[in-house]
Amino acid sequence: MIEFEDVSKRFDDKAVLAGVTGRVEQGEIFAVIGPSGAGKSTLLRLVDLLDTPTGGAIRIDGTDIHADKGQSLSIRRMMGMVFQKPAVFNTTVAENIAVGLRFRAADERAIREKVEDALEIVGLAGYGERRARTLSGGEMQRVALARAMVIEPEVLLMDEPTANLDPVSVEKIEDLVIRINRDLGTTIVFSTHDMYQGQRLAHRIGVLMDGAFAQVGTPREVFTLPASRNVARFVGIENVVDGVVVAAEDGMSAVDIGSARIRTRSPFSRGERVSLCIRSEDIRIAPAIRGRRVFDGNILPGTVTSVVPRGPFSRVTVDCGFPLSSVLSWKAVEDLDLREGSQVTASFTAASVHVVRAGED
Amino acid sequence: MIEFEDVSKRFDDKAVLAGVTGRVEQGEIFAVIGPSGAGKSTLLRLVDLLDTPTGGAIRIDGTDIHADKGQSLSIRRMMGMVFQKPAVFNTTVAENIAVGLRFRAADERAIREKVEDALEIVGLAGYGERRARTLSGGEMQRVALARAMVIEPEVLLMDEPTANLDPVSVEKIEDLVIRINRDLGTTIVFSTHDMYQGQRLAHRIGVLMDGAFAQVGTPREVFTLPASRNVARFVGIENVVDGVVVAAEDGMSAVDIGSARIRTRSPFSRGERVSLCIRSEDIRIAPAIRGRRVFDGNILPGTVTSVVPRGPFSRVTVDCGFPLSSVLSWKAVEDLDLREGSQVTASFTAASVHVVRAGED
Amino acid sequence: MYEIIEGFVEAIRLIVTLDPDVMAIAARSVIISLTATVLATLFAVPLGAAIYFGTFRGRKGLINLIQTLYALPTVVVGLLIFLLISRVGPFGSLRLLFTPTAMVIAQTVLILPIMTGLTISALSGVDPVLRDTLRSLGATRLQFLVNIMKEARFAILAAVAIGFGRAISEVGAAILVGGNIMASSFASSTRVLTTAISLETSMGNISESIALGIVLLIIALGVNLAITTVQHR
Amino acid sequence: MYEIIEGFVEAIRLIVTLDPDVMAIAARSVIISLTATVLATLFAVPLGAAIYFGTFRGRKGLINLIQTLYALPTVVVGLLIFLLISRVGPFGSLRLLFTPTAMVIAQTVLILPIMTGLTISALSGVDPVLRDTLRSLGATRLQFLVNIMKEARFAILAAVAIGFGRAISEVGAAILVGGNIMASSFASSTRVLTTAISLETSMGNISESIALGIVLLIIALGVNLAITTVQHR
Amino acid sequence: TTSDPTPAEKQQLRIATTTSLYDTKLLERLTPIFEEEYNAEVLIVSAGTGKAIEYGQRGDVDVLMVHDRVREDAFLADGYGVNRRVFAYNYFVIVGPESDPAGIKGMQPEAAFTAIREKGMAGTPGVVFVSRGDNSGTHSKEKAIWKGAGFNYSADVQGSGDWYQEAGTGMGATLEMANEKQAYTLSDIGTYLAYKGDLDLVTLVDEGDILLNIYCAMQINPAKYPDINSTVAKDWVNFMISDDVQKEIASFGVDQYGRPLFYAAQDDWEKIGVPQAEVKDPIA
Ligand SMILES: Nc1ncnc2c1ncn2[C@@H]1O[C@H](COP(=O)(O)OP(=O)(O)OP(=O)(O)O)[C@@H](O)[C@H]1O
Ligand SMILES: Nc1ncnc2c1ncn2[C@@H]1O[C@H](COP(=O)(O)OP(=O)(O)OP(=O)(O)O)[C@@H](O)[C@H]1O
Ligand SMILES: [Mg+2]
Ligand SMILES: [Mg+2]
Repeated sequence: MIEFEDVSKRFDDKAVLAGVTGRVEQGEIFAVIGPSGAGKSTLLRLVDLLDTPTGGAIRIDGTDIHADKGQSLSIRRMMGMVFQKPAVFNTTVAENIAVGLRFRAADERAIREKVEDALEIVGLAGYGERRARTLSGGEMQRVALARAMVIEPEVLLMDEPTANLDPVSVEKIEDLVIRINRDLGTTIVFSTHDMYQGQRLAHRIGVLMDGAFAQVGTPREVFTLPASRNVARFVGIENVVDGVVVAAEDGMSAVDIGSARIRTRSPFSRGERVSLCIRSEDIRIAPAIRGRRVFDGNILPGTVTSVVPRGPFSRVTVDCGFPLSSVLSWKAVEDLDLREGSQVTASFTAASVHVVRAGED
Repeated sequence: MIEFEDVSKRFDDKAVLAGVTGRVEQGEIFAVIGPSGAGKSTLLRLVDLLDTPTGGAIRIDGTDIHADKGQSLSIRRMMGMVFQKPAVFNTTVAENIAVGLRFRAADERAIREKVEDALEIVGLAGYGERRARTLSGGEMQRVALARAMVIEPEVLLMDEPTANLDPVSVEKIEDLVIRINRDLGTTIVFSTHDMYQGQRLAHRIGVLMDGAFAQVGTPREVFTLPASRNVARFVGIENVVDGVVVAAEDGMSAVDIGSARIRTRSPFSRGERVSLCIRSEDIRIAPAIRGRRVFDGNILPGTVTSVVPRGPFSRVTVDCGFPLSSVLSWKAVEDLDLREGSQVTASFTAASVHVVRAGED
Repeated sequence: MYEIIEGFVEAIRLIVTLDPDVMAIAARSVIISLTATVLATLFAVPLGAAIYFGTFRGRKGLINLIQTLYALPTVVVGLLIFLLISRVGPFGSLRLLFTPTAMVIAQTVLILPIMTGLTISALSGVDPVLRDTLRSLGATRLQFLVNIMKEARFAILAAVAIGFGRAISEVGAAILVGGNIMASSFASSTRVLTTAISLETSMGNISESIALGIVLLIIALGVNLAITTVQHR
Repeated sequence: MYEIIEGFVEAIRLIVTLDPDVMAIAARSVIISLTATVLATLFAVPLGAAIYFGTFRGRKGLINLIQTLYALPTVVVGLLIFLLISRVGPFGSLRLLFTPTAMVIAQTVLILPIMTGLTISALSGVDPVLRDTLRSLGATRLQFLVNIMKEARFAILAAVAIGFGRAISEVGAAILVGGNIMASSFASSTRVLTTAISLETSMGNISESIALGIVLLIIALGVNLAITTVQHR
Repeated sequence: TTSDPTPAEKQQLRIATTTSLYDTKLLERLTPIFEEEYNAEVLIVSAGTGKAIEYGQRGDVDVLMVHDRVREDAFLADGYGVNRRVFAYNYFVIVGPESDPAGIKGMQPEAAFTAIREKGMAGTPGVVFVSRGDNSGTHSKEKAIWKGAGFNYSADVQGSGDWYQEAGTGMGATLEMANEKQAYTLSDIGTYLAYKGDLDLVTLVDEGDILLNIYCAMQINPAKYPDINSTVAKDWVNFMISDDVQKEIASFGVDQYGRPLFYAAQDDWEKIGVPQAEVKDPIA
């Protein structure tokens, strides 16, 4: 449906996008994630015809949307957009939401009904007559959302739509997005800095880095099989270690990381420089054992250097010659009596190590 | 250090704050969490003297800060604030950050150095000469942060300081906040809708709901022992079930929730109406067993109704007469071969049920 | 100094007695200046929008030109219009000279630059995100403009107030193309408050001048209150 | 119509030959109007800020009054100043009447309302978050104002441009308190471009009037280019 | 010889007049009478002599009323005007401070001017002459007096020192200025009388042929502008020299100033040196 072909965008002499290529399918929810300043907003603005690419083309159903200015309006009317820093018109909340419907000459009664529904849905029932300018940050964002949704666009673009919302509101909005996509078949492209939101909502995720998609794939692919060291870091894989393949056979290889040798599954051959990505939840922590045990994987002795609460879990960092982070429930931390200085072993299977070529990015 | 005494604030005829009472200690990091529109921004603005309370008093080191207009400047100069929707002056990034220092007549050289350092710290090294107006959402937020930090205030107020940032930047900023608090002894009050951020950073958390603090406590207290049903919901306890105490003895009680009886530890006596809060990570899921087993806790048969990925985990919802959510690693979900319709048992200990009086809020 | 007090007294007298001459002159002032303001608004607002949102070559130069025309002396405007509509001028056959219509034209031309310039300022005061929001909601060009105007209504109405103030207070053009005629019929007369003030002044009737000035300001106050009411809606 | 062309030719002639009379008159225009504009700015900007940020009773009424004074006819301003400084007026002993100083005073008074009003508009265009940011950064009242002004500089300089335009183009007050005197010494003369234009017009010298009008606009263009340059810094 | 007595539509008559005549309000007295009698509407535009003549030259008015014989002659000679009729006259006056630092009281105008210039050039304190400096009829008269006194105006008078200042404004403003500076000036009698109450200036010279001020009305040439309103224009000019109006003129201003502002021209054609036809003969 939406095709990016080598899209680039420069501001003055700063290249923000440089060769974005990818495709969003009809009816898909597509998340654009990437570090602050990566160009997520810029990309969405290009799709919404609010800016013109410096190079390349964006096609919707085959038409280059920037080619024919005469078509801009009809293309734009297919789309709705929620801006990152939403602004409201200096009128009532209801009037704000009605704007797009008025542009489409909807009748007064339909407008009133749709606006009421939308207010209800975004959790602002009864706010209709409030002056929009006095809303709180989160309330404004919800108004912006309602405003874009009531026009029932074919493509909904959302630039960090829940950045100012609390988890309860976020959940409501996410449910709504899923419902819109499912019930109306709306194609949804949104940017987020909340990777888990990307994962919760998106059918596919594009990781925007250094001006291009570093990886496009299903949430599972992106989160478990990041395409590069940077993507791995960005999607929250806390343990990324560089090393050299010293032995490779039957898809199994040993990687020398300096302080240890790690067994992995990887297609790389001897001598190649690689990065190992190990999710912290794949690392098991056990009390230090005397002697060695046979184990089909990696088992490394070390000292706990920190125990930090993280939501319902704790993050335990172990120094095994290199730092290794693991996530444990609070209960496990208590049971194992883990604290700074505890002697432990950290273990993980060869299969849980994802290997990427080093310096790919 | 900062004392809130029955602070209230009305806008026109809308009461936003109504009786906020609490205390932030010197050198403390205090998080204000609460739903969108709860009044977090309003509270911070009152502390920064940007608005006047309708009732009550805010005291810093014993002085009512709103009492003497003549003191406003010196009180304000103790504080720095980062706004929720930060705005930048129409000049360079460096000049934006320097503003507060210029107000304090710092010398040109010191300004240059501090600004350079601050840019480095917030990850915008080299952005000094950029026009601030063209920054991305996250970049602007970091500039606002740097601007408030360079003046090294005694109290740093931050209104959702990382709402527009990606996790990598968030982590950097959080580290920075912790460092400022530790190294300079700065008292920090921030609002956030990211409860985990509250937990990661704050020594204590105040949960703002319905115009007042519904609970103030350490992150652990707030997350494991929420004071009310609403707080429980808000801090992400997914399972909150209402019932009536039908038996109570030795601190143990049985609660009838309609479809089942739940064994809990609680101080409530027979006949009292209570809400049970059970964290989803405390719920274990096992294959359905035939017959019954003795178990010091609760064991409920049920049917899986959904399996939804959530970050590195999956959320499994089981219908046991009432819906019960549990969090499992992807691996566990695969091992147990969980899918919609699977017959399972859900179990949790009596100790993992936190009981609050129903309808307290 | 006593002339000022006398002027006040006289102004009150003129108003409470509804002095028919003064009423006619005041009415003419209001009609002519309001018409000119409305006309100028109808030209200036779209023109300002076209310039503000336009991307043509020479845009900056045009804005500078408009700013420069703020300094257009009323006499020069009067002269130019005079040359165009005097009997030997290109529009002489319309016989517009010394008519209220000519005054409306001259005042419209006079306030056009300032109203266009202020429209441009008003538009640039609108949050760019709102502009993008309108576009993204699929506004046609007209809908876009109407909504931006609504958003900028405060500043645009301020521009209208300034335009009206300039129109009703100017005298150079009014006297040149109107001629300050006091005829026996209302429609043929071209005496307005400012030209009457000039005349009284030239005859040394200072208190009468001040009285008329006060009448003028009272009218302006009324118009401004009306504008403020719309502004705050 | 040929007078317009003739006017252009004459304007060019006056400029290239540096006609000493015209140069003196033009210089006087610039000096008087610029001085008035600077003075008015010095009053209007703090006044506008005080009104905008003030919370006193009658604030709304005051703003309405200021808007009303946009319509203050130049002749009335001239008369009021005239009454104050004429020999029998309260400031008569200063012997200011028919001096360039008197013209500066009159023009300052004339453009004060519009510049104050536009300052208020300019300030209300500044993002409220920036105002809060300045306060929260511990700005003193002065630092606050200076920085808000800096932020509103575009609109404030636009107000300056409008004020200057109005000052240099007005004639009613200039002629009443200045007297359009052409004396042999530069300092005792009070003839400026607009009064000269009036004079030429009253003598029926239309092309000369237009030529002087063009000279005036060229000066205004220069001043505006200077203002634009500052605006975009 | 008059217009149709029952016209369906009122005719409009446009008159350009000099300010000094208009400001006396003489025309205000006369127009209602004319309008009544001729079923016409009179539109009067008052302007400086130069501008009034310009209006005439362009055919923007039907009748011109001025007081500058030299320029009138040129105007007629160029074919813009026809049928000039003189309807009133009075005298210019030289006014100045009571102290009369140049000592001109009672002198002939030419001698008075010579004295003012001499004292002024010599820098005698308080000797200043304010000129209209606007090419008006009054200014023309002033120049004529300078010429009569033997001076070359542009070389010997204009810009010759701070004693001679050009006001470049109307008569009223010039009087105000002269009053402010306690200076001498030349004024028409009407404006001077109108302003007298506000002024400290006194009449110092009011006799001398050269001070004669003659007001005329003339028709704009219909041959130049065929669609001009020549019938009513004719009526107006004839009206001005009619007996009734002449009487009216001779008494105008007596009630207000205790003396008339004008003398009727009807019988004084010899005294003021104009052809009899110009005061007596109605236009055919
Ligand atoms: N008009 C502009 N002129 C110059 N640079 C710009 C302009 N707009 C954006 N940029 C720059 O382009 C880069 C990408 O901006 P963009 O807003 O697309 O980032 P983003 O990925 O949305 O970031 P964030 O997560 O912080 O919102 C930023 O470095 C920004 O400073
Ligand atoms: N000036 C005002 N006039 C009227 N209502 C206001 C004003 N400012 C805030 N409010 C209302 O007060 C409530 C609290 O606003 P506030 O901005 O403090 O909320 P918040 O907790 O910061 O919310 P969020 O998380 O969405 O930023 C909101 O419902 C808001 O609409
Ligand atoms: Mg962005
Ligand atoms: Mg907020």
